[in-house]
Amino acid sequence: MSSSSPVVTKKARASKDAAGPVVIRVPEHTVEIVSDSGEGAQKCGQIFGQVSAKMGNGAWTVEIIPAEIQPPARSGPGASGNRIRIGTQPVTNWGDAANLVVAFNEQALLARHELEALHEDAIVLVENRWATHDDDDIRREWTTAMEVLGKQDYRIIPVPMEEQCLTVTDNPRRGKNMFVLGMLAWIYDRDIELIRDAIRQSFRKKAEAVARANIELMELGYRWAEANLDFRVEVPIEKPPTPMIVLNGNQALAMGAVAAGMDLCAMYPITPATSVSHYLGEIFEDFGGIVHQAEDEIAAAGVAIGASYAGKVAFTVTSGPGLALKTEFIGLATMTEVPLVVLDVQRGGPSTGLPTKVEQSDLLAALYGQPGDAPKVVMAPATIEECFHMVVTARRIAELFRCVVMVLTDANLATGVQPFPRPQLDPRWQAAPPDLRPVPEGVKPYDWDPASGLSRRFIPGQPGGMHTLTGLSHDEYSHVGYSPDVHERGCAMRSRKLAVFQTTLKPPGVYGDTKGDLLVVGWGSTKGAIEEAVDRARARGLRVSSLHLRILSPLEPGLKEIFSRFRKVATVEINYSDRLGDPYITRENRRLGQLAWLLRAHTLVDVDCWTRVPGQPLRPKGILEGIESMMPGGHA
Amino acid sequence: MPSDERTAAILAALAAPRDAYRSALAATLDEVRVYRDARREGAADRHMQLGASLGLVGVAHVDVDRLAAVLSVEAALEPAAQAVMPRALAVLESLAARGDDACALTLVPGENLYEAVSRLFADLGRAIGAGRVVDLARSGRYRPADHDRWLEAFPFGQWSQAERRMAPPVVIELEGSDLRPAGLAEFLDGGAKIVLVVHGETSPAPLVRLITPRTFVAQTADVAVVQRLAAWDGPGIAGIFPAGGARFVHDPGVAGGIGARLTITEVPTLDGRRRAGPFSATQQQDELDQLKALQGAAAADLAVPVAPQPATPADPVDKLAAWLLQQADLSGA
Amino acid sequence: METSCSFLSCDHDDDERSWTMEDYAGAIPRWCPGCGDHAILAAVERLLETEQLPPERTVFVSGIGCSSRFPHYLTTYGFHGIHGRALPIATGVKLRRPDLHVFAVMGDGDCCSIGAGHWIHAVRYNVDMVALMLDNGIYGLTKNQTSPTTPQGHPSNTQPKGSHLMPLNPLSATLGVSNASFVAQTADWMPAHVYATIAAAFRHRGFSFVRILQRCPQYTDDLFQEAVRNPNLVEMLVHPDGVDAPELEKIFKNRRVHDPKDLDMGRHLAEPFDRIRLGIFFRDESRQRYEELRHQRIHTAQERIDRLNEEFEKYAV
Amino acid sequence: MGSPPATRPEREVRDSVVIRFAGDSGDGMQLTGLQFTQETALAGSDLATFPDYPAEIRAPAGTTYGVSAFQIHFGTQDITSVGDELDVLVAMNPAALKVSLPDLRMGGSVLVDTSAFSDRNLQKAGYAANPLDDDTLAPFQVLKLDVTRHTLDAVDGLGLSQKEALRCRNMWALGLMLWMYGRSRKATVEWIGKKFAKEEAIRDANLRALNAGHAFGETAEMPSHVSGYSVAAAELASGMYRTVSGTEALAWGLLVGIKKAGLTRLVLGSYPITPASPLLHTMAGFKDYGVVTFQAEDEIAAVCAAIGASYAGALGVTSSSGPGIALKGEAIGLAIATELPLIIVNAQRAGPSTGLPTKTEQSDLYQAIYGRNADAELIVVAAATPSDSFEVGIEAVRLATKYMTPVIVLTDGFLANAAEPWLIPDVDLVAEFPVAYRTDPDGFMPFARDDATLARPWAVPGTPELEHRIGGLERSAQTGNISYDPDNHQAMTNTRAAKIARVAADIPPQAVSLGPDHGAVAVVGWGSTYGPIHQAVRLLRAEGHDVAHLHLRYLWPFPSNLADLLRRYDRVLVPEMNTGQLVNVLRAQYLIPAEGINQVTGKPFKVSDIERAVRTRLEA
Repeated sequence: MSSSSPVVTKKARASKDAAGPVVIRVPEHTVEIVSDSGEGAQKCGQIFGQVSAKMGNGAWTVEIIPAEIQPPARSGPGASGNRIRIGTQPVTNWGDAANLVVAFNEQALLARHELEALHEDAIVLVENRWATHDDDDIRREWTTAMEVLGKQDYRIIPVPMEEQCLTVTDNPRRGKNMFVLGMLAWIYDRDIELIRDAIRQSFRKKAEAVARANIELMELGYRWAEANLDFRVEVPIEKPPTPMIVLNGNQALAMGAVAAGMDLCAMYPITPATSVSHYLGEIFEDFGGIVHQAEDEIAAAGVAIGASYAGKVAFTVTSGPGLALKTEFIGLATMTEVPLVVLDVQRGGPSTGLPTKVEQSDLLAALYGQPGDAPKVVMAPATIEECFHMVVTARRIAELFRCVVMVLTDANLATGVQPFPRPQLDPRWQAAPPDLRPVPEGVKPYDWDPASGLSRRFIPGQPGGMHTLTGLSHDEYSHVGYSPDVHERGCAMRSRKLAVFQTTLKPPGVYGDTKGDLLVVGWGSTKGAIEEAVDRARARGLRVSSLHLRILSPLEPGLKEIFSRFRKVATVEINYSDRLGDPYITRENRRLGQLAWLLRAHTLVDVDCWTRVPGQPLRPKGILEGIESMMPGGHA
Repeated sequence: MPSDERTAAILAALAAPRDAYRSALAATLDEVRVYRDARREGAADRHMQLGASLGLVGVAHVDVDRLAAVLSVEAALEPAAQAVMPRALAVLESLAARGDDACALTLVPGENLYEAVSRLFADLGRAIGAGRVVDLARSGRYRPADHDRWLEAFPFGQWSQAERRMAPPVVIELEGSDLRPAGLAEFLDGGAKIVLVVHGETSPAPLVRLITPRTFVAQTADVAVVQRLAAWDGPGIAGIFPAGGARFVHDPGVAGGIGARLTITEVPTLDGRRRAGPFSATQQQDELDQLKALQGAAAADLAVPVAPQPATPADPVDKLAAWLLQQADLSGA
Repeated sequence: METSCSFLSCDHDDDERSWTMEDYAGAIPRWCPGCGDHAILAAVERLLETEQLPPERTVFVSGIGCSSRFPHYLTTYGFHGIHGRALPIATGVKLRRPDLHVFAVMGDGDCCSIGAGHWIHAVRYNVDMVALMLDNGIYGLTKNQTSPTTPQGHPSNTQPKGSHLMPLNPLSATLGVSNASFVAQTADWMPAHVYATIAAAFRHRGFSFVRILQRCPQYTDDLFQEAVRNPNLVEMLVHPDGVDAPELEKIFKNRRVHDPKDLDMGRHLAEPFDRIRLGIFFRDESRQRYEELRHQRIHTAQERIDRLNEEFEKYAV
Repeated sequence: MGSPPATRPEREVRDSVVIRFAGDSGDGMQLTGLQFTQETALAGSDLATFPDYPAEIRAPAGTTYGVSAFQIHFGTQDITSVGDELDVLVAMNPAALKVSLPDLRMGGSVLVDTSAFSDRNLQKAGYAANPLDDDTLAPFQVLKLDVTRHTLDAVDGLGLSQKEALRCRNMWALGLMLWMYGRSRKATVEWIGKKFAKEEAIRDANLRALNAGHAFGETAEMPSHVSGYSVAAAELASGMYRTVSGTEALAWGLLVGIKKAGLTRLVLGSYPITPASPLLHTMAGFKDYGVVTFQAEDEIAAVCAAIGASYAGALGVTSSSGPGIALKGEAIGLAIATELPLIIVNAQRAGPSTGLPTKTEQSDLYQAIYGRNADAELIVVAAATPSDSFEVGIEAVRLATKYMTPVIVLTDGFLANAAEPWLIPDVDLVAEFPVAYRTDPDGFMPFARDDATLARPWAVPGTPELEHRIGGLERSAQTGNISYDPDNHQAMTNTRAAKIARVAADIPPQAVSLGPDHGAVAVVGWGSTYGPIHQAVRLLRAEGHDVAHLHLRYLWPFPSNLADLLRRYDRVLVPEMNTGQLVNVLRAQYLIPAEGINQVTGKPFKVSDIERAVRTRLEA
C-alpha cells in the first residue's frame, strides 16, 4: 500500500524531532475528540485508542454519545466523540479531565468545558473555519465562545481542518476525523502502519478506494501537524509481559458467551445492550450459535428459557426497560429452575431515561423486581476483562444451581475499550451438550437434596424423565400442589440453593490496609476510579481502603467482620441517594444507595453512601471529594 | 480424494445432512470428555476439573472444595470402563479430525460396490460404536470381549433406527461396470443418503429397482438433484450418470401418490440386445419395463378423480365459474 | 433434519418400543365435566399413539388458562409457562432441538389477547410445531371475563351488558400473516374431525395453526349449542389434500370442496362470522421455516477454542 | 331473628363462633357462605370471612383438591381474624371432611351428609375406611344427617332432574345452620327469588330446601344433644352497616376519592388475573358514576391505557396481581418519569411466577418498592382490612393527584375476597382535596413545580396554549424538553426522590394499634395480617406480656415518626406472609435488629401461629 509514502517514514520523523518541537513526556495523558454527531469523531477516537493499546500503552476509552441519531449541528447536547486516557501503566478508568482536546466546532468544545471535562491547562485544537463563516450568527457564537474559553488557562490552537481537507477531498465533513487522527498520530508518535491497518479494517465492507482516501486524509493530518505544531506528547511504552487483547465490554460479553460454549442468545434491540448481539451476530454462527432477534423483550426471554430448558444454558441481553418487561419470565425461570443467564447493560433511568448514559441503578430491580420471593444470583463485573470471564462463571453457576444468574454491566463498560491479558481458553469453560441418558427409576424432576436444595435437571429427550414444568407452586414431581406445606417447601428449596452457594464463596479482599478509618465499598464499573481515588486519598494521609464486590446475591461472605475493622463504611455508586441536609431528608427517611441499602439490611452496620447520577462514569477526583466528605471526624 | 469435479459440488449440496452427522459427532465427543472429567479418579483431580469449569471469576470467588462437597458425586467407573473411555475418545477425535472428505470414496475398477459402501459406513459408524461403548461403560454393562470391536468397525446393519437417522451422506465415484445397486437397498434406511458419480457405460435404469414409497431415487446428469435429495428427510440414492440411460426422480418429499412423487423425463429404448457390464440385455430390458410400469402407475394415480366434484381449475375464469356453481348448491336439485 | 443431540443415549432399541394411548396419559384431568378440552385431549392422545411419538421426544408447551393445563394430563415433556407466552418458549425449544416434536396449547385469551404479538410472529417464523388454540370464547380460569373471541353481546363479568365489539377472527388474522403455512379449524364435538385435523397439522412441516371451537359448560354453554344440535349449520371443507373424517360424512352433509393451496379462497371462507366452517383453510409446505434457516452445526469445544483464538488475533495488542 | 322453639332446650350463648361450609366446588359452598354472612351481618354480628376455593373452575368432583370452602367467624365483639379453629364444620362430602377436619377444634361440631359417603367418594377422597364408621370423629359432636334424602324429599314434585334437585343440598344445609344460630332467612329468600326469577321450579326448589333445613332444626328431628346457639349482636357503633369485601371497599374508596378530588372520570385499565379480577367486575358496574372500565388485550396495554387517561385528566387506575404487575413494570416507570397520577392495585398472591393464584401471600412488597429499572420512586400503601380498603382507596387518590405520582396499593387474595361488616361512612365527612388542572398559559412550564409538593402541573390536552410534550426520556427540569445534561439528570432524580420524601410529612404519624408506645416488644405488621396479629397481641397482653401491635399503612415512604417509635421497644418482630421483606426494609433503613416471623403456606396466619412465634421470642 502506501508504506512508501515519503513523508511519514520513521526517518522523516526523527529528523523533525531533532529540529524542534517540545516533547512533553508524561506517564499518562487524556485526549478527547468531540464533533457533531455523524462527523466521525468516535471512529477517530476508537482507532486512536485501539492503536495506542496495541502499541502497548495502557488505555481506557469512553464514548461521548448523544442519544439521538442526528441531533442538531453545532449544539452542546449533540456533542459526540471519545475520551481516551492512555498511560505507561494499565489504565482503569477515564480519569478526571482531558489534557488535550480536539474539537470540530467551538460549541461542542464549550459544552465539554461547561461539563468540566477539560483539565485546567488543557491543549485545545479547534477547527477555525467558524471564525470566518458566512453566517453572522455562527461567527458571533464563535466569538462569544472564544471569550469564555479565553478566560481559562487553556492553550487554544485554531486548526484549518476543513481548509486542509478540501485540498484532497470535496466532502470534508466526512474526512475531518481522519485528518484529526493523523494529527494525533504525529503528536503521540503512533505506529502509522497500525493506523493504516485499522482504517482498512474499519472500511472493509466498502470499496477499496474509500479506505485509500481516508488513509490519504490521515497522512495529510500527520504532515500538517508535523509542519505546524510545536509540541509532541510522549507517553512511554512498557510492553506488558503477557499477550494482550483490546475489546470493549460488550464485545467481551459476546466473546465470553462463546467461550462459555453457549449457543443461543435471544434479544430485542435496546441501547446500550444491542451491540453485544451485533458483534455476536457477526461471529456466532461460526461457532454453531444463534442470535435470535425476537419480536419483543418478553419473547426474547421466553425463547431463551425454552432453549435453555431443551439444552444448554441460553442467555438474553437487555437494558433496564427491557429488564422490566422480562420480569415475569425471570420469575418463571426461577420457579421452574430452568437455568438462565440474563445480561443487563444498565443505563440511566427511570423509564426510558438516558439510553446511552451510565448508571448502576438496576441492582435492586434485579434482586427484588419480581413478584413473590424469587431468589437468584446477581453478579457484576468490575472491568472489561471480567465481562469476558464472568459470562463463563455465570453460565456454569446457572447450570450447577438450576437458577437465574443476572450479570449487571453498564454503559461505561459496554462502550469502554481497555487492553487486558489475552484469555488462555479452556475447553472446560464450555457447556457440555445435553446429557440425555435415561432417568434412573424413581428420580423425580425436583429431587431436592434437603440439605442443599439442589436437584438434577431433566432435559426433553431423556427417556423416563417426562414431566411438566410449571410456574405454579409444585412438589418434587412437578405436580401442581396447593397444600400449604408444598409451597413452603418449594420456597425453602429455591432459597436454600442461594444460601448454599454463599457458603462456597470466599470473602472479598480489601484494597489497601485491612483496617482504618473508612472503607469504601463499590460494585461494577467504578472499581478503577474508586481505587485511584483511594490511592490519592492515602497519599494525602487518609486511612482509607476499598472493597469491590462482584457477587451481590448472595452477598460475598465475611462482610460484617471486614466492616468491623473500619470506623466507617460507605458505598460509592452511580445511583441515587438522598443527601442528609436536603429538605425533608432525615437519617431515617433517607433513600440510600442501592448497595448501601443491601449491606445495611444484611449486616446492620451503619453503611453510608456517596452516590451521583450524572449519566457519566464517576471521576476519581469526584470520588476523592466524596471520600473526604465522609471521613469520620476526630483524629486522622 | 475425489477425482471428479462434480464430487465437490455434490459434497457442498450435502452439507446439511453431513453437518447433522458431524454435529452429533462433535456433541458426542464433548459429552464424553465432560463425562470423563467429572469422574476423574481422586477428589483433588475432580475438584480441579470443577474449578476449571467455573472460569477465572469463579475460581477467584468460589472455594472449589466447598462447592464440590455440596454437589453430588456420581460413582466412579469400574476399571475396565475407565480404561475404555480414552480409547472411545480417541476414535471420536480421529473421526472429528477427518475433514468432510471422509464421506467420499472412489472405487478401484472392479471393486465390489456393496462391500465398499459397507466398509465406509462401518468406518463412519465407529462414532456410533464409540457412543454405544461409552453408554454401556457408564451404565456398568460394558464387556470388552463383546464391545471392543465396535471401536474398529460398526457395520450399518447394527445401527438402530435413531442412529440411522443420523447417518452421514456418502459419495462414491465408480465405473459404470461396477454399478451393482441391488445390495445398496440395505443401506437405504433412516436418513442414509448415497450419491453415485458414475463414469462410463452402465445399464439404462439400474436404480429403478430401488424405488420404494419412502426412498428418494434419482437418475440424472444434473448435480442439482442432490439438493433435493439433501432436503428429503429420509433415505435416498442419486446416480449422476454420463449421457444416455433413463432420467427420473422419485421424490417422496412431494405430497401425494406415486403420480406426484415420480417424474420421468426420459425412458430410452434399448438399441439392440447387448450386455452392459455385468447386466444382460434381459436384465436391462427388465429395468426399463419396470420403469414403464411405474410410469403407467403414476399416470393412473393422477387420473383418479381427486374429489367428488372436479378440482378447482387454475384459470381464474374457470375458478369463478366453479365457485358460482358451488354456491348454487345443486346437490338437492 | 431430525437428529438427536449426540450418538450417546441415542435410542438403540427404538424399533422395539411401542406405546398405547394409556402410556401417554398423565394426571387425571381437572376440567369441568362437559368441557370440550376432554375430547381434544383424547384426540391428541390418539395422535401420539398413531404416530408412535416417543414420549421423551415430545414436548407440550402451554400458557395460562384452563386449556393450558393440557401438558399436565400427558406423560410427555411439558412446560406450563406463563400467560400468553407459550409460543416464545416453544420457539426456543424447537430452535435448539429440532429433533423434538413440539406442540403449543393455548386458549383464546392466551393466544389472541395477551399473546397476540407472539402469535403473529410465530406464524411468520413458521417453526415446525403444532399450535392448538382452544377457543371457548371466554376467560374461564379467572371466572368469566370477555375474551377477544367472545361474540358481540355476550355478557360477562367485565362487560355485564354484553361484549361491546365484534370478536376477533383468529382464522382471518392468521391467514393474513406473511409466511402462514397451515391454518385449520375443527370443533371439539366432532372427535374424529379433531383427530384428523391435528393429524394433518402434525404431518405438516411448518407452523400449523389449528383453532378448535371448544365448549365451556360453565360460561359459554350456549355458544355452539345450535351448531351441535344442527349439523347442517356446519360446513365441512373437504379435499383430497384436506382432512378426512369419513365417519362424519353421513352426519355433516354440508360439504364444500376447498383446495388448501388456494389462499385467496381460504381467506374468503374464513371471513364470515356466522358460518362454522371446519377443515383446512390453507396449507403450503414450501414456506420458509425459521429453525431450518437458523440451524447451526455443532462444533467441538476444541474447534470453538481454535476459532475464538483466531478472533482474538484481530484484537491482539 | 328467629325465636327459640318451645320444644327445645335453651339456646347456648356464645361470644363468637367459627363455621366452615365445605363441599365440592360444584356444591355452591361460596354462595351458601355468602348468604350466611349476609344474614349474620343483618343480625348485627361483627364478622370476618375467608373464602377458599380451588384454582380450577371445577376440579374433578369428590377429590380433595376440588374442595371449596367458606369460613366465617362472627361474634359479639371486635372480630378481626377468620378464626384459627372451627367450631362447626359442614362437610358435604368425604373430601371436604378430610381437608377440613384437622382445623376443627376438639369437641366441635361436624355436620355430614351421610349419602355422600359412598365407597366411590371415600376412595376419591383417599379414605381407606369410612370415617363415619370408625373413631375418626370420636373427639367431635357429630351430626350424621342424610341431607341428600331430605333435600330430595323437600323438592319432590317440582319436576326437577336428579341433578338439579341435588344442587339444592346447600340450601338445605344453609337453612339448618341459619336455624342453629338463630338467623333469619329473609334476605336469603329474597335473594333466591331474584336469582332464579326466570326459573320458577329452581327457585321453588331452593326455597323449599332452605325452609326444610330450617324446619328440620325447628322440629324435634335433631338429635337431643344438639341445641341452637345464640350469638348476640355486636356492640358496634350505631349507623348503617353492610358487609363489604376488600375489593368492594377499595372500589368505593377510589370512587369517593375521585369525587373528593373533583375529578369526573376514573379509567380502570385491567386484564383478567386471579385474584384481582373482582375489582374489574365491581368497577364495571360503576359506569353511572364516571367510571370507565377497559379490559385491555394484555397487562401492558391495561396500564398504558390508564396512563393515557391520566394524561387526559382522568384518574388512571390499573389492577392486577404479581405476575401482571411484573409486566407493567416498564410502563409504571413511564408514569414515574412523566409524573402523572396513577393508581396500581396489586392483589397479591403466592409466588414466584404463577405460584398459587388463589392463595394469599405478601411477597410483592419488594416488587412494589424496587421492581422497576433504575431509581424509580413511587408511593406504596397497603390496606389492612376490608373496610380499611375504603380509606386506603381515598388516600391513594389524594396522594396520586396531589403529588402527581403513581401509587401502588397492596392488597392480597385474602383481603380482596374476605368480608366484614362495614359502617357505611358519611362521605360528607371526608375532607375534599380538589385537583386544580393548570389552565393559565402565563409562565406555564410542564415541569415547573409546586413549591410545597414538588408536583408538576397537570395540564390536560384540550387546554389552549398549554401544548406540551411528555415522555420517558429524561427531561429538562423546567421545559420538559429532552435533556441529556448530567447536572439536569442529577437534579431531576433528586427532585423525583424529594417529592416522594415529602409525602412522609403529609401522612399521619404512625400510631400504635394496641398496647403502649414503648416497651419490650413491638409486633409490626402490614396488610391483611392485621386481624391475627391484633388478636395474638391482645391474648398476650391479657397474660401480662409487654407487647404492642403496630400496623403500617404507608410502606414507602414510611411515616416520619416510625424510626423513633420503633426504637422505643426492646425488640421488633415483623410477621409477614413472605420470607422477610418489610423486615429487611426496616433493618436497612433504620438499622434496628428487627426479626421476621415468616410463613408462606398460601394461607392467612392463624392467631396461634403469631402468638406462638411471639411467645417463643419472649421466652428466648
